Amino acid sequence: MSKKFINDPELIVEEMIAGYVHAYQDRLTNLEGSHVILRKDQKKTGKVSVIIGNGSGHEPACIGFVGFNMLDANAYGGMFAAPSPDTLFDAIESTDQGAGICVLISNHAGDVINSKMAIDMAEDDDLVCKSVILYDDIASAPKDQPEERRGTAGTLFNYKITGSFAEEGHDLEAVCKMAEKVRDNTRTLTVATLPGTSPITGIPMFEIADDEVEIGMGVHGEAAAHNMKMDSSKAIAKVMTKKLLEDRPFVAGEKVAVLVNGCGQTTQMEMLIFYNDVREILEAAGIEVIKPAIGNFITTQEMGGIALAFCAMDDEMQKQWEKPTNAPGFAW
Amino acid sequence: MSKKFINDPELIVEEMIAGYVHAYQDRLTNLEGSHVILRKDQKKTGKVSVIIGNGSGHEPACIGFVGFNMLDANAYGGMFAAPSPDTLFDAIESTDQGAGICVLISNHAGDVINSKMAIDMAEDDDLVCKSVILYDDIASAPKDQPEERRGTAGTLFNYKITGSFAEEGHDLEAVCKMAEKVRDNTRTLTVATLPGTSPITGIPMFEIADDEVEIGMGVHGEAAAHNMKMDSSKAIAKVMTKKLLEDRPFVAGEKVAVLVNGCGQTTQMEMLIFYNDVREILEAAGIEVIKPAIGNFITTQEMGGIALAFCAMDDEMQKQWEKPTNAPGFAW
Amino acid sequence: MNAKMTKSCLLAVANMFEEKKEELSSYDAVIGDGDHGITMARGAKAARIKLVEMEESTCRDYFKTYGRTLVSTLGGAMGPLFGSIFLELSKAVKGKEVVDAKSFALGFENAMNKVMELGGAKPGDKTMVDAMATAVGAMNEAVAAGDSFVETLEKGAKGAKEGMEATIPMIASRGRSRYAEEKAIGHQDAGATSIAYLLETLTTALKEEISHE
Amino acid sequence: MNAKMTKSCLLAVANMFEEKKEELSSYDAVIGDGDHGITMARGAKAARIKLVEMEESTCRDYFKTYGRTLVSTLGGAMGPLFGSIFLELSKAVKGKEVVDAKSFALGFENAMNKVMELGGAKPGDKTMVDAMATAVGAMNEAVAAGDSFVETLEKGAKGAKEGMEATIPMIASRGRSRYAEEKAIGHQDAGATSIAYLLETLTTALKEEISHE
Ligand SMILES: Nc1ncnc2c1ncn2[C@@H]1O[C@H](COP(=O)(O)OP(=O)(O)O)[C@@H](O)[C@H]1O
Ligand SMILES: Nc1ncnc2c1ncn2[C@@H]1O[C@H](COP(=O)(O)OP(=O)(O)O)[C@@H](O)[C@H]1O
Ligand SMILES: [Mg+2]
Ligand SMILES: [Mg+2]
Ligand SMILES: [Mg+2]
Ligand SMILES: [Mg+2]
Repeated sequence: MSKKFINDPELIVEEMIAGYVHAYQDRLTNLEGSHVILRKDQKKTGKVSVIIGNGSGHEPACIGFVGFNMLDANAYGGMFAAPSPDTLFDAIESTDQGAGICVLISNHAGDVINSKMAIDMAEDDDLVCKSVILYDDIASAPKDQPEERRGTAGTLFNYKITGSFAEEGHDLEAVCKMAEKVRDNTRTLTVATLPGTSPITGIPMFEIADDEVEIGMGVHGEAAAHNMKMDSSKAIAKVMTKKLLEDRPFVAGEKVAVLVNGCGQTTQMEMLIFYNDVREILEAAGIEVIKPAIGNFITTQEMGGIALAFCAMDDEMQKQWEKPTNAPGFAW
Repeated sequence: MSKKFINDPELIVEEMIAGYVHAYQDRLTNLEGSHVILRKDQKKTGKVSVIIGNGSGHEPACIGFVGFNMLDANAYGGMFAAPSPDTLFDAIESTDQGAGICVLISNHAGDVINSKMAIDMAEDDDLVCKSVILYDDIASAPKDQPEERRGTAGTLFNYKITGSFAEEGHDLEAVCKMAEKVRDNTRTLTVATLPGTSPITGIPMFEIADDEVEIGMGVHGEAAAHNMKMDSSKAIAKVMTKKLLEDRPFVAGEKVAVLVNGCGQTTQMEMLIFYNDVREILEAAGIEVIKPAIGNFITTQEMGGIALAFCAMDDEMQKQWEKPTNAPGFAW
Repeated sequence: MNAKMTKSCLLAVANMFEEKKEELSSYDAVIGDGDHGITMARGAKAARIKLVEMEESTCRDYFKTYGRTLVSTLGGAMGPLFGSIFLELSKAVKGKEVVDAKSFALGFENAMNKVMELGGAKPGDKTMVDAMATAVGAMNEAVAAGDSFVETLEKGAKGAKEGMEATIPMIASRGRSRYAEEKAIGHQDAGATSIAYLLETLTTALKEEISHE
Repeated sequence: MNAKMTKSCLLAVANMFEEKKEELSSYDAVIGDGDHGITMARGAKAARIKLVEMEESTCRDYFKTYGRTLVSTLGGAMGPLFGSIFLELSKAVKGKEVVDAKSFALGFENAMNKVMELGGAKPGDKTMVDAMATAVGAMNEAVAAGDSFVETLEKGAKGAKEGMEATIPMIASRGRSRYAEEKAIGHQDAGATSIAYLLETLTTALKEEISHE
């Protein structure tokens, strides 16, 4: 028996959203009759809106990233399932402020397919949309096939930076260019120690030996191709950092923001120790380590593990990254 | 083998703090040579400072609650062990801004004893200190012995409200009165589903049957006196809410803020569903449900469970509660 | 297969997916995220309710309803991919009173192309496309040989089963299981299994319908 | 017990607590948070290092160093509570060349009172106070009967052990185990066990020292 605080598995998303919208009613609302979280402070004054759709079960992502200086809307789907084209269309239509809509798509088959269909529908209704497909996970394809890589925790950099940038009033083309720039400078790798439990089936989402960790785990508990023996934080930080640095590559003299994203049950204590190990390695490599994000942002239920992401930034990106936001899942 | 991201168990706190202070160097620092997290924006202009000491292992609590409109300092101890009198004395001395120091003490033997000794030392040095012992956990003693109750997650209301209130420049007596008022209007009850693992011993901190939950669990995994069968979120919300409402009691017409505090591995998804169930019960009881706090704030490593706390507020308390803060563990 | 029979056969498909919930999930569990059966059952339930509510209608509309319902209620990859099968079948029987071997085989081939276009998978990638491709091959042969609709469906089901079995030794290149790399070898693909069950169920349901005539 | 012997005996105590780390934690695990042995070992290690570093000194200073180190490095409840035992013993032997039965018994009684004052526990609350109380009773009787220091310590150790065993059937009213309510019945209190081991170790270490004289 799974010990989750839920009622009917079929009502998980509905009840979660009811709680969420009540809790943040000062700033957010749910679009009547659809599955879209919206900001209450939308200006309707020619601002490009930045939206994303995603499956539920990763909370606070992505309902938690809607807010000032972040996303304009999140179209949420069922548990781990991308929202349908209709839902995404609703998000596009309802956030249209006359300056076009930048649709960020985290690269997973469901997200890509449904978004494509939604954008077709929107264009048919004369809405001006552009989509940017986000990929950051170096475990899912070789570096010469970036579009085959999936979107994982590093997409957070995009939600924040592109969202803050759009808030300044840039046009659609500039906003999409920023999203591409952030994507191209971001790399992520995830290590899992313990499976999360599916709230629908009540069973663990994968199996893993008692003394092993999986390197390259996906955000839905997709099996990773490689295991390593559990080791110290420092040792794991070393393996992961090396792979990430080599991939882009990130080099001495660059400014890099680190994301230490807990997958669900990994403690803040561990994330801080791990962050400390990572930033020592980066500093030793001559990299300037700027303001990091450390916490459970994009989770896979109560999975144990850490997604480590780096984003190399120029001054403009850093400015947007560091701006405050009132998005409930990322307020800082 | 415990699968925590740590290095040497003896260096957990030190390395965690190194990571923390690096991550939030824009606003926080560690007092040289001691175990105290301090704000960088301290004004030294006659503001009463509000501080607390606590054992480590509950992150983001309480290092995460130091910031503008919240605490002035946190004296941190070893894993689940209150800081020594010397450490608390350092926190008192270093935050003295000439208007006195309000020392909040979460009611646990270690915290109380060490704080008492520290305050003796401080008074000996002509520092003006007042302590307020915080208790909120209704499971730990009957309601006619409130001082026998321990301090648990509901103390968060105090850190925020008393912290914001002090920021306005009130004198020591007024600040301590506010802390007592918040305490007297707060009640908490914790339900645990799964044990956390001690990062020191590597073993689970308690045992619990596969189909049971413990009602009344402490923040260090202290065994609870009562079990019940695992049930739906609604059913557990009903049991807990009833006990909390009756204890103070909270009655129709009052304004109440709800805290749904995850103990470590409980997902945001579950917390939001549980919050939705609780607020429905409160609303049905004629209570006005104001801005809640929902998240992993005061954890017991990766323990599964929820601490549910209510705080009845007047307009002044609500104003302070809702003010923004930049404390990394509670930014909103 | 007239309109009434189409409705009955689609209801049989919906019932089958609701029944196979656990089994289909188990194939997805090893190398995917373990929810395939749940997804298919959820879609089937929604489609069943819609079908039952419908006034007497055409073959085209029954297929279309099943497909649209999958697209709008399922989301994920399965919503559009599996939904497309029914939408393409619907297009292929536009203006027809009955579904025959030729229109069904053509619709199913179009569906396979649509799935490949939307999802980017080709045969050999260890997805539902593998079962679709062998089914399409078998049905086209049957149509060319002038087989009846039941015979064509039966051969399509057999072909799908072969395609499904052929996924066992494959490494996946599409879908979540591709991240498992070598670990995927030895496991049958969940989506391909659903295709095989879909055609098998249509065959038996149609035989049943015919025997009741 | 002269200064040199005091230092040796305290080092024996530190070694014992480092060795009993797991055992003492296990008593705390069932009804507390399972760290008592770790805490005592950590304090013992810090105290041992301090003691070893010390120049030749007085009985009072050796006790004081052990006590101060516990207070400042342990924190928690044990820092001040266990630390107070050594600090009170230190006060009781102020200005004395050797520790005798009377000063030790008095210091230990003062320590018990200090622990009760700081922690709010009384005998019967299932804490270290239970073992201290029976030890104090036994030592005071021994002093009244004119027993030697070794005999007094021995009786104290025996008394402590009885007090420790008496905690088994108790419900706790202080310390973390009190929240376990009825569940605490049947388990021996960890802190009381530490008191028993403390006095037992002092006894054997002192006998050893005397035999070497
Ligand atoms: N891009 C794709 N193209 C074709 N089929 C796919 C693709 N991605 C996944 N599939 C099929 O979907 C099946 C998994 O379906 P399901 O578990 O319901 O969806 P999800 O992978 O979103 O959890 C796989 O077994 C595979 O046959
Ligand atoms: N208030 C108190 N007064 C006296 N002894 C106490 C008190 N609280 C705890 N103890 C003793 O401390 C022991 C537990 O010590 P330890 O596990 O090291 O500390 P903690 O409870 O902080 O984890 C208990 O077994 C009990 O004997
Ligand atoms: Mg899925
Ligand atoms: Mg402890
Ligand atoms: Mg799946
Ligand atoms: Mg303990």
